[in-house]
Amino acid sequence: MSWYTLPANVPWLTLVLLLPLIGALLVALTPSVAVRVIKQLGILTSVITLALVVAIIGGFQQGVGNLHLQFEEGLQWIPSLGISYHLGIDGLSLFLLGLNALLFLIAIVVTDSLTPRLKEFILLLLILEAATAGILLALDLVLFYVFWEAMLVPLYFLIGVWGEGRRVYAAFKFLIYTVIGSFAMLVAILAVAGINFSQTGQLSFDWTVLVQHPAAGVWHLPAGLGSIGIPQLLFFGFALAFAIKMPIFPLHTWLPPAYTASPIPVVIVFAGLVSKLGAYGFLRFNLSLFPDAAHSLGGPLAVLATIGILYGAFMALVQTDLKRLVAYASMSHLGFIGLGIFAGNLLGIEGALVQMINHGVIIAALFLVVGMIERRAGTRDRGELRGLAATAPLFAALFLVVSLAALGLPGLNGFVGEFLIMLGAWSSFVPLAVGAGIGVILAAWYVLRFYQGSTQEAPPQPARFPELRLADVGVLAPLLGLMLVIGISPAFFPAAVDATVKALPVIVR
Amino acid sequence: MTIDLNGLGIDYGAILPELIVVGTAIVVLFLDLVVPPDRRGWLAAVTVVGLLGALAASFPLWGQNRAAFGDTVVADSLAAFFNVLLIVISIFTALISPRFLRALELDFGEYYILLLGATAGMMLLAAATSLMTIFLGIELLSISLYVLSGFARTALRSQEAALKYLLLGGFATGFLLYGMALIYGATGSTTLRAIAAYTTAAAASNVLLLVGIALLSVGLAFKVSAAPFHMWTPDVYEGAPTVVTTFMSVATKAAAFAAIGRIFIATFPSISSRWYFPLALIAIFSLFIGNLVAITQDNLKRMLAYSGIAHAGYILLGVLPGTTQGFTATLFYIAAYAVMNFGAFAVVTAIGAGGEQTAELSYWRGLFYRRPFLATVMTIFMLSLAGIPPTVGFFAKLFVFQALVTAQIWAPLVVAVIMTIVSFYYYLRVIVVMLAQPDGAVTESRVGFSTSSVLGAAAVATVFLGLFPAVVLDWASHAASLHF
Amino acid sequence: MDILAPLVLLTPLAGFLVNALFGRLLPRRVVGWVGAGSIGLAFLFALLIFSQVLGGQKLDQSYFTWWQSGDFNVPFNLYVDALSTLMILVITGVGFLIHVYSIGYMREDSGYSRFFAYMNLFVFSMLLLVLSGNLVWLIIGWAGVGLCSYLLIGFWFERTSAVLAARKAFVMNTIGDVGMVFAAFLIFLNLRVLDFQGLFGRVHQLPRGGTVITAICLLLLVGALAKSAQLPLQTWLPDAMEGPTPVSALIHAATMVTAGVYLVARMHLLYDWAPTAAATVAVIGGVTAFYAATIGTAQVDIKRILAYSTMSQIGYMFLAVGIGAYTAGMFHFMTHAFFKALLFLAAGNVIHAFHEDQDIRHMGNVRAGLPITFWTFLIGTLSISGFPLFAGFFSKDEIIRAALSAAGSEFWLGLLALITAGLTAYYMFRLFFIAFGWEWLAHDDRHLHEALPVQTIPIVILAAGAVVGGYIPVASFLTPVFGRAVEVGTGAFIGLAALSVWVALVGFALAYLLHARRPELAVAWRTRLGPIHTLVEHKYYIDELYDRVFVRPGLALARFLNEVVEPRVIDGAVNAVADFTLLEAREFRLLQTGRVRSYALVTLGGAVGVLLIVIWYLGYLPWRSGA
Amino acid sequence: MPVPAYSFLLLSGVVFTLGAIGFMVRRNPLVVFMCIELMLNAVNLAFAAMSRYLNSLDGVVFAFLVITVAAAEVVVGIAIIVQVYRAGRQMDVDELDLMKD
Amino acid sequence: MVVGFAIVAAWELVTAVGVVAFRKPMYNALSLVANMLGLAVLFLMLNAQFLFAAQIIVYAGAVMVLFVFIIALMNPETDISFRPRGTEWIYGVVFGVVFAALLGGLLFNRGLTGRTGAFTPEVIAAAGNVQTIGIALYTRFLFPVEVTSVLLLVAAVGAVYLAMRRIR
Repeated sequence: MSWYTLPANVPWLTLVLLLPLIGALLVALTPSVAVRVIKQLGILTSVITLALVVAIIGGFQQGVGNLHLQFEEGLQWIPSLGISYHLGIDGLSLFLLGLNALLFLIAIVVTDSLTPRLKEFILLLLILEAATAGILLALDLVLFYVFWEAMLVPLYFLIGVWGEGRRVYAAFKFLIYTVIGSFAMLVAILAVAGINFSQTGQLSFDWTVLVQHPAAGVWHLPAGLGSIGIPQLLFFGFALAFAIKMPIFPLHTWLPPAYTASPIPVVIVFAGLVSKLGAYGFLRFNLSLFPDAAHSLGGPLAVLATIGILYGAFMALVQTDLKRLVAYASMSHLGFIGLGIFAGNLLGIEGALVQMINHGVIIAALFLVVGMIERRAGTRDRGELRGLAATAPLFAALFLVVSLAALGLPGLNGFVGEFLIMLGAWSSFVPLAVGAGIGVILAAWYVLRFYQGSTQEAPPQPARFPELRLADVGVLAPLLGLMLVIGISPAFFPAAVDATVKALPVIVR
Repeated sequence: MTIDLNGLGIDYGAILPELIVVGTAIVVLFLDLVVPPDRRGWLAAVTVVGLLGALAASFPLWGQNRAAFGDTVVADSLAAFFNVLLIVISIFTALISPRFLRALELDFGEYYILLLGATAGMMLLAAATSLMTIFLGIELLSISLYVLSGFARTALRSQEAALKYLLLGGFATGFLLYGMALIYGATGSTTLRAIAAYTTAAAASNVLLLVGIALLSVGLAFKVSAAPFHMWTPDVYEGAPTVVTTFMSVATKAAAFAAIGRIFIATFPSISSRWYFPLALIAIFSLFIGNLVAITQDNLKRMLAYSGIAHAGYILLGVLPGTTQGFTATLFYIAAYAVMNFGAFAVVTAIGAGGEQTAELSYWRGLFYRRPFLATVMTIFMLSLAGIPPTVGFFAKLFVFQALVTAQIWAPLVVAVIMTIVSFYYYLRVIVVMLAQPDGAVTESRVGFSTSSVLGAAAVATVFLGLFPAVVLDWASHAASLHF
Repeated sequence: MDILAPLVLLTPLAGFLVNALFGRLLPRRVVGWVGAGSIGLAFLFALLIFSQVLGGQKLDQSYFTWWQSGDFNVPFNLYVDALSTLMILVITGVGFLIHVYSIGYMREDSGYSRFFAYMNLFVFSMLLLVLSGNLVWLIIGWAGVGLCSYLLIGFWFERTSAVLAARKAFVMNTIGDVGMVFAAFLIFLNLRVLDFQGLFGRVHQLPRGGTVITAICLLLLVGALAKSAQLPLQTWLPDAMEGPTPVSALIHAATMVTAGVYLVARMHLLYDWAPTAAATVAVIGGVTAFYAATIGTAQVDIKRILAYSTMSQIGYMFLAVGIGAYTAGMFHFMTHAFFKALLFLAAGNVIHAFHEDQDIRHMGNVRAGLPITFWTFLIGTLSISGFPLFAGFFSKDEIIRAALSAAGSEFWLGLLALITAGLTAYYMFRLFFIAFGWEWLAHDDRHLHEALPVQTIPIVILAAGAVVGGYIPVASFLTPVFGRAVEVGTGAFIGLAALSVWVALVGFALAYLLHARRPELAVAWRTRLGPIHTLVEHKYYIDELYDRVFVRPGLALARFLNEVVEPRVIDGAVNAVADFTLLEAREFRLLQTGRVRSYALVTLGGAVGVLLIVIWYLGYLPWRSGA
Repeated sequence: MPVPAYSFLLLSGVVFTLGAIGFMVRRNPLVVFMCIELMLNAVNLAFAAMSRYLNSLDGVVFAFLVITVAAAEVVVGIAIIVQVYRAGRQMDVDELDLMKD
Repeated sequence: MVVGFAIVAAWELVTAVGVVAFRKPMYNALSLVANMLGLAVLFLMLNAQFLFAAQIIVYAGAVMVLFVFIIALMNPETDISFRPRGTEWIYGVVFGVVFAALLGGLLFNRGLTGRTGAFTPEVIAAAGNVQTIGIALYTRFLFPVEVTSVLLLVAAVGAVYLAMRRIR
């Protein structure tokens, strides 16, 4: 935004990492009976973090810095292997970082003080925040991987311990899926560094170094089984991890159980943020390190993404559990993001970037709404919910705005991303854009089934669905505000990310 | 006739640490006679002091290359590395022992003597550069461990463990020795230096040598409990007193791998094409069996035993490339494994101060609420064993994998990766169990100061090395540069 | 003017905000007058703009950037010319009257403030639609009006029928939106512009009648069809009558549904450049006009009849813009706004009087009870039926004349339009005679009351418009936009006028005969053309068709995916892997028998294996030579 | 005519294997232990033969060490067996399967 | 020479089979003794008088006596049936045969490829066998021998611990 310049000698990004950890430490030191203190500590920490991140976003300057990276910090970590502690932020990660801070704040705020073992809960949330922030900030592949894996542990516990229903099953399924992907990525990371070493004689895991020399070459399979391009192979390694995390059809079956099992605060960050990290990984690594492979493999992946859009939409159409419904809706939206990324052109990728933020905001809001419904009505079954608007018009109104944003109504944020994504997709592969368009129509269908089915028609007598309290409105307000701002005047977004995206190798090629 | 003692390389400085350890053993032997039975904790103290002395004596060896006693033993960085590692393990063991032994009414002075004996044998094995000394080192540690496994004289399980270990150990020793004999026959000498000098690429078709190496590796694989020579491991680990299991599960492996490094990487590099394949198979077997069967275990000691088998596979992977880089990864992995696995077993020990069934997973339900400290450190160790950052276990795997990638060894790498994924199941299962709601309060004795400090140290090390692995990695790479 | 245009937009928005945020706290009369007043204010601003436009001014002013990256540069800019001026005048003017009417009509309703909030929001979106200077913001307004239509159709959301109707309307409009978005893509990717100025400047870079321009125009047409309820996206409009009557008057008669016409007129340069697309517009318009008229003849719900007549009249407009008679189309749009709003509002009064009963067969004797309503409705009927000197007469005539005077296929469309005119007269007077009939009907015990003045005054004003609206020189006003309309000889003018008058008279006579004079004949005829009648009565079963072809298969597919594909196929594969792993684990576990001897056995086996490898190396095994 | 070296090796190999087989066939721990001794003897034979044919002393010394170590092992081993016998009155290795999967 | 070897070899094999095959532990022990004596003879043939002595004294003397004592001590005539349960033993035999075949096949007709040393029988004879070994033990092999001593110590401690009845 470059409203001002922050002093250069402060390790801002490290602070972003440390603050939640410090908060976690404080929480750990508080006796677990002091519930209010613990929660307030959590809120305080995340508020400070959010403020810091906002300050950083404000101080970010378009198109400045080596590879448009700013606030860079580099320290030797494992010199003998060329592994370093290298942080930096650019257009790809800037706003996601903000989303990160915001969603964690909301998650901690909506955490019920009566949660059993609140202390551990908040503790893990804060650790998770640090890990996700690290994923966004890391510029060293090994460092990135460390955060990527470190993120799993808190999530695993948050689902497996505080979840509901088949929580252990869900947590474990999620874990195994993710781990499969991330180990593929680990091997790919090592191979990338190795190839770079053989090419340049310099062993380094630094993104800024590797991005200079895209891997090349062909791997001849033994016994004359033909040959595979090495970039394609490595691309696949990374893609597997990120595709599972997003998730891209058909690697999504961990998602419904995981989202359904997670408690609301967890699913807010889980669906709102973590899924985006997969998309971010695609942009940061697949499209940057292997531009050629991105061009040759973008098509198939885009097809999968489109299938995901339609598949998720159809699934959402017939779900009765609201959480599951939103889970599939999220999958469908993520299909859009994937489509924009794999379109591999300026507008598609910028659309994907803005849609990441939008999706985070919208899905978080949707899950908040689901949480409110569940807490008030005591059920998540769409069949048992009717006419909530009769007694809670305010709730219905806010819910309506969220739903409209979710179905991509022009004038709200969802439209901005979907418009650019489909425009980008159209210029790369027309049929997929058309498929996405069908997805939009289906979205209108299932979202209205969701919204109308729960809020409208004659309420059960006696209607006793309490109206929102001020706190609930306060939680939803920032999200709704973002929906409107991004929907009406998103110009600030390209102003910040344009330079970075234009410089992406996949675009430069 | 006259005997000239020159050129025999009689150099007691080179084996000073071993000497100190043995000396301590003898001191303890005599103290045991005078110390009143209820003061046997002192023996532990003496042991620790002696070991600390040995530790101090080990540092000077760093960076040297002193072949001593007619090339039967050497004092070099590798030896120093393992001396430090083994002595530390043994100190920790000595520290956590008294409580456990007292709880099981086993606190006899012999325990410390045998412990020191085993330590001496392991240090010797790590420093040995001749088939004889390797054999003797193995026997020294084995015999001590046979007795230690059966140290609970009235517990049938302990006795059974001892007998199984003894019989199978003897069986394996037979193969080991036969292999040594054949190597001797093929090369005409028993010191590794001479063997290495005599072994050229031409030896790749020397039948005696190959068969010898094959049988030798059988014996060594048995000691590191690599599949399919691992069968003794689960039973012995389960039956032996937990504190003994704690010690041998890490120390034995470490020492044996030192020998493996000296033999395969330093002595037979010229015919690496010959031993690569069998070792790769053994590693793959270990990964498969260890990780898969561990899934099905409900007894923590057995589970850790199988996980130990699996880790033997990982460590072995580092040997496969036959390069310094690979062996560096191996050494780092050994250190990491020592820290985290010792920690894991030490927690079992601390819990097990109660009795036998405590190793059953069901007993660990809700441990987080009964004994938060133990549960927390256990969580750290489990995550580290699973290889999740930021713990040392992650970098251990990372370095090994990196060595394989650099050497372009793909098949074992793929197996390792897949099996690692499998391993997540049983490691994290433990944590979930500990987090589960406790059913019925269980009264617990407090963890002693020494135990808790040892556990804390191990946990801190696990995390610290997970954050800053560079230092240890440099040591390892320095120690790993072997050559004759 | 660059201040006025935003003001026109902002006043309804302000009204919306006030009513939405504080409506529940404010007293009702305040709410009502805020709602109506904001529109009135907007109307005044619109008049000012009108005066400036008469002075020959135009506006294309950019206010802020929406998205700027590469050459994809979309500002928020307003575009004011004669066309948009005419639109905002009608929107705000008619809108104001309808708002005033609503103050009375909705006074009983619990959702009073909500209603006015929605209505203001609608007016805002509609103005945004017509004032926007580029496609993106046009689409935003476009979707906005769709949203408000959805909200207002489902205003009484406790009625299931209303909820379903609203959903139907929204989904169908979404289809249209997607079409327009795609059109925008094609425009941008081929011309690299999205604002009207640039677009009109570069259109001619495309090959005339080429695939691209045709595709663009057809995709735009999809949007127009959805919004204006033309074939084949027409089915939502009749259901939309679930909304309150003022809504039907404002949104589903006067303004929103004519947005499609506006779009085609706004894009006339493109359609001129794509004859095929233009012809498609004309054909769809003509056919829809006839189709809807036929259905209108067989309905008994007063609002539905009016809805079909709206559909039919919009068909006229499409026909007009399709054959290039843009002025005629816009002219008819204006007059139609007057008399259709009039008809709906009057109908609203009647419905109120008959306690929300909308069946015309239950009505009667309106003249005694609601004299003003009666006479104004009659005026509206005459006007729509195209009786001489009424507004509808001029505008409709112009369209028919343009069609007939053109050569080729348009001529046949002209004939169709002529017949439709007859049908129009028939069904409107059928409605009139049955509902407003002279003689008492079944239940004579009802005491009908005329509506409040706040309701009747707007109707009277509209009635005036429906009479004199035909004399407004729209054509000359719009000349700067569309250029001169084709002049026709006076002879042809008179002849065609007479012809259409005769047609209208025939329709009137038929209605009089069947429904006023000798109702039994109507029964006889109905039985005679039984199947046709049922077909028409059921709107040609198009709803059922769509249900069978799109809705049910879609849901079936979804269920199939949810119950078979996801659990069995995709997740099944995953679980199979896991199960296999566990199976293997158990099998390996069996090795651990606990017996020393078996352990030794395994160890020995391992040794044997190692020796085998050695032998393999030495090449003693056949399948590998020693290396 | 001297006896070729490999004949000694073959003999030792066969004896070694016999010991191994015995290990897997017998159930009396003492006998099993004897079988181990048999294997060690075979190894000694090999060492001795080699040192003879290679004219080097290492083999002999090694064999000597093996004998010593074996003796030590026997002492410990027998102690353990006795202990097992005391603890469980068990003279059958097949009965020792408290611990298994 | 060859003949002698053949005889002793046969003796070795027979006694080895005896160790494995006799039903009564006592017989097994005795045949092991016999086997060891035969081995001692082989040592003599191999010109290793020192080993001969060690073998007789340590093994046949001490170790086996220990065995016999123990057997006598705690194993009355109640003998465990020779044939083990289950089928492992069959596989055991099979594997053993295969192993022997492999080993034999590999070792058959192979000369020792090792570098030959200086200690030809003549040299040894000149210095006297036992002296030569003794000197070697305390010069070149000093360290292993010392380690052996430690090993014996530890073994003794362990054995004593296990064997003696002691309650704390």
